[in-house]
Amino acid sequence: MSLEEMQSNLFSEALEQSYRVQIEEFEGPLDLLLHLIKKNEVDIYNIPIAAITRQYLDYMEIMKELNLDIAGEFLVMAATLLQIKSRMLLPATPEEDGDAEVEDPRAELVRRLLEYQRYRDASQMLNCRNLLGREVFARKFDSPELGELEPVDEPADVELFELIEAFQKVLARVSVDTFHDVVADGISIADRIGEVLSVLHAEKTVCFDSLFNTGMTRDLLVVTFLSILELCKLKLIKVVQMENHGSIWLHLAASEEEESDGEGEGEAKAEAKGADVEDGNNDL
Amino acid sequence: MSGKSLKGIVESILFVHDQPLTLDRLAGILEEYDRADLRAALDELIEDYDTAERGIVLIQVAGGYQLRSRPEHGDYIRRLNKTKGVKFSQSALETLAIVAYRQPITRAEVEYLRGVDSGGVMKSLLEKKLLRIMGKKDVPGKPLIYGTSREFLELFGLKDLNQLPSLKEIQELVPPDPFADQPALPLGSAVTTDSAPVADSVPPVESLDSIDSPESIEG
Amino acid sequence: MSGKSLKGIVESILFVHDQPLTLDRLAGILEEYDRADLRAALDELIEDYDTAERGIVLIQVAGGYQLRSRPEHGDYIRRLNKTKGVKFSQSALETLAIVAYRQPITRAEVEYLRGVDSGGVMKSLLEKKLLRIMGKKDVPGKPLIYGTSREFLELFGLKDLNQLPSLKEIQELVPPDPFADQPALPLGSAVTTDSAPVADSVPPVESLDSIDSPESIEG
Repeated sequence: MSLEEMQSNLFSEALEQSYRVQIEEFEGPLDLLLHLIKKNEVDIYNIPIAAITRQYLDYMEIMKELNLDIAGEFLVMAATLLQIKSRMLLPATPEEDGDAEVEDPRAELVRRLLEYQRYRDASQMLNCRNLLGREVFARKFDSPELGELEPVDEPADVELFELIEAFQKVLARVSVDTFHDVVADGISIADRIGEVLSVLHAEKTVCFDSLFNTGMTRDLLVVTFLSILELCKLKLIKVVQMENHGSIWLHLAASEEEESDGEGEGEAKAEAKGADVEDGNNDL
Repeated sequence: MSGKSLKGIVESILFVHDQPLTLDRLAGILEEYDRADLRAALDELIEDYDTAERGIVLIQVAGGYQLRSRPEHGDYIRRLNKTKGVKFSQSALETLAIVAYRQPITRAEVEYLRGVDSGGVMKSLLEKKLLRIMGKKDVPGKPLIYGTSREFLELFGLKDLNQLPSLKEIQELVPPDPFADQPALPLGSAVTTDSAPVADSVPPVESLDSIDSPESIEG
Repeated sequence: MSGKSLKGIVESILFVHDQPLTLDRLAGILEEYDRADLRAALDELIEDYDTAERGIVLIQVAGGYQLRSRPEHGDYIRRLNKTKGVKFSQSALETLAIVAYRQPITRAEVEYLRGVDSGGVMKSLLEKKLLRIMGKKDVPGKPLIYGTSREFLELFGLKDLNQLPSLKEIQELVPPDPFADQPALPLGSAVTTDSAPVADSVPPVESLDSIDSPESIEG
């Protein structure tokens, strides 16, 4: 039989209509196979593999005809069916004859179908239960009697997935780039502080953006930003913006002399510490 | 029991609590009472509510006790809320059923059993908190393993996983205890078009019998 | 009143409604019933609940009807309140997630990632023992570095930090269609082998027979 004949056969049999209505319903190849077995009223333990395979392939043809995306799983199953069919055509080899148990080529498929059927039945059972929010309802609100909730330090009810989701949200806000799970052992904040400071010593004033080059790794961008934060905190630099949404400029907070005789109250220690770092880095 | 009836006190607490209340929790709240008395009060309440006359039922669900509206009255309540109620796709139900009966289970195993890619539906069930990640399987590749959540039990009105009717009861079945020993799924050889000789590494069909254990649990 | 008791239906509706329910509203929901019958059902319910034995009362309030816990049991209900577990706030969850995935990490780094001050939430997580201080970072200012605790692992049911799923694993749940670029199988040519009649007449194998068919068990 030629392919053309096959196809004309196919569509002459009003198969198209019978399948078309069902076409979206199948969850996958196993679902489709169970449907074919039921429709043909054949024994699942003794599947007429040629007939079922033919109908399965017909169905896929119709899917193609209707320009539906055929999921890869359907193709894999088609290949499996064809392979089973061809194995059943082969005579048993002498070696296999010697074997006490020669398994039916269909056995694996039957096992999968039976198992799938069980879970499909189980899913129907689940769907038949009285579902919260469908048949039954609970009081899902705080009773007025409860009054104000007092905060309690008790481990709350939280799932791991929520934790991952929360982290995903953070990363989505920070950037769309992949955030490596392990921070690369690149430049440290201390080193970067030194670099930023030496640029500032040379230039006096630096555009914020110029410290972030497009070629930088994400880690370096983070480290640079943290360095700037650290320098601000240590009051070693000043950050100014001339106009709304204008460029941000960084410049050294004070001249070297002022720094050395700085006798500020609370900040004195921090400044001294910062100065140490600055000096140390300047030495490099 | 003086003045106030313990049953009434327990009823009050159940009424204002918006989640299933465990006996432990109740015992913690009502420290001055015996656990046995609390349990008796709960049992009595379940009986009191168990008449078609009532609009409320007290059930055991997700390890605790919860007052819920009578299932037969769902229609009227949906009128009140103007909702059609939750609805599940076949793929979501299938995936839930598989995870419920075979947990802990990996995604690859779910997909082998369903015969289709299930990442999308599993993610959506995770987002709905019906599935949860239980950790990683100690096999090469360390795949994530999944199980059902407390919300799953609440949604389907199950006291615990053992209350799931065994697959045997549903039709022809799989172990009621989802944690019982199960044969490993023949992943790898299965989904692919295995060209290995017949009856090579494939387990015999009888192995299905070995995972069936009869069990009578009320559904 | 037939089959379902109207009183029960009204009780269901009162039970799930979070606000006082007016007679008008009730009549709107239960259109098929007489107003007089509805009023009678409400009156009966008020009476039913009006015994010290019960933990719930039905009262008329703010122009409607509402179920409430019995006022005399207020003390017990407040105890419930005190032990009510709190849900994690989004900020706590975010902070916990950042520390879990980026530990060891300083507060400044957490705040950079979150974009907001996180001192308060980190302190509260430390108090809850979900975070711990791992030491000081060898950078200017010697900031404290944080990590997650054993209690964190317990909360999420993890054996160790290696069990923490990576972001990649979650993203991979919904992968791009791996078959998208695959050429179609040569199905057409395969179909032609169909003319062989052999396969259909092969008898079932014994091993398969040994499984009871579903029909024989059903019922």
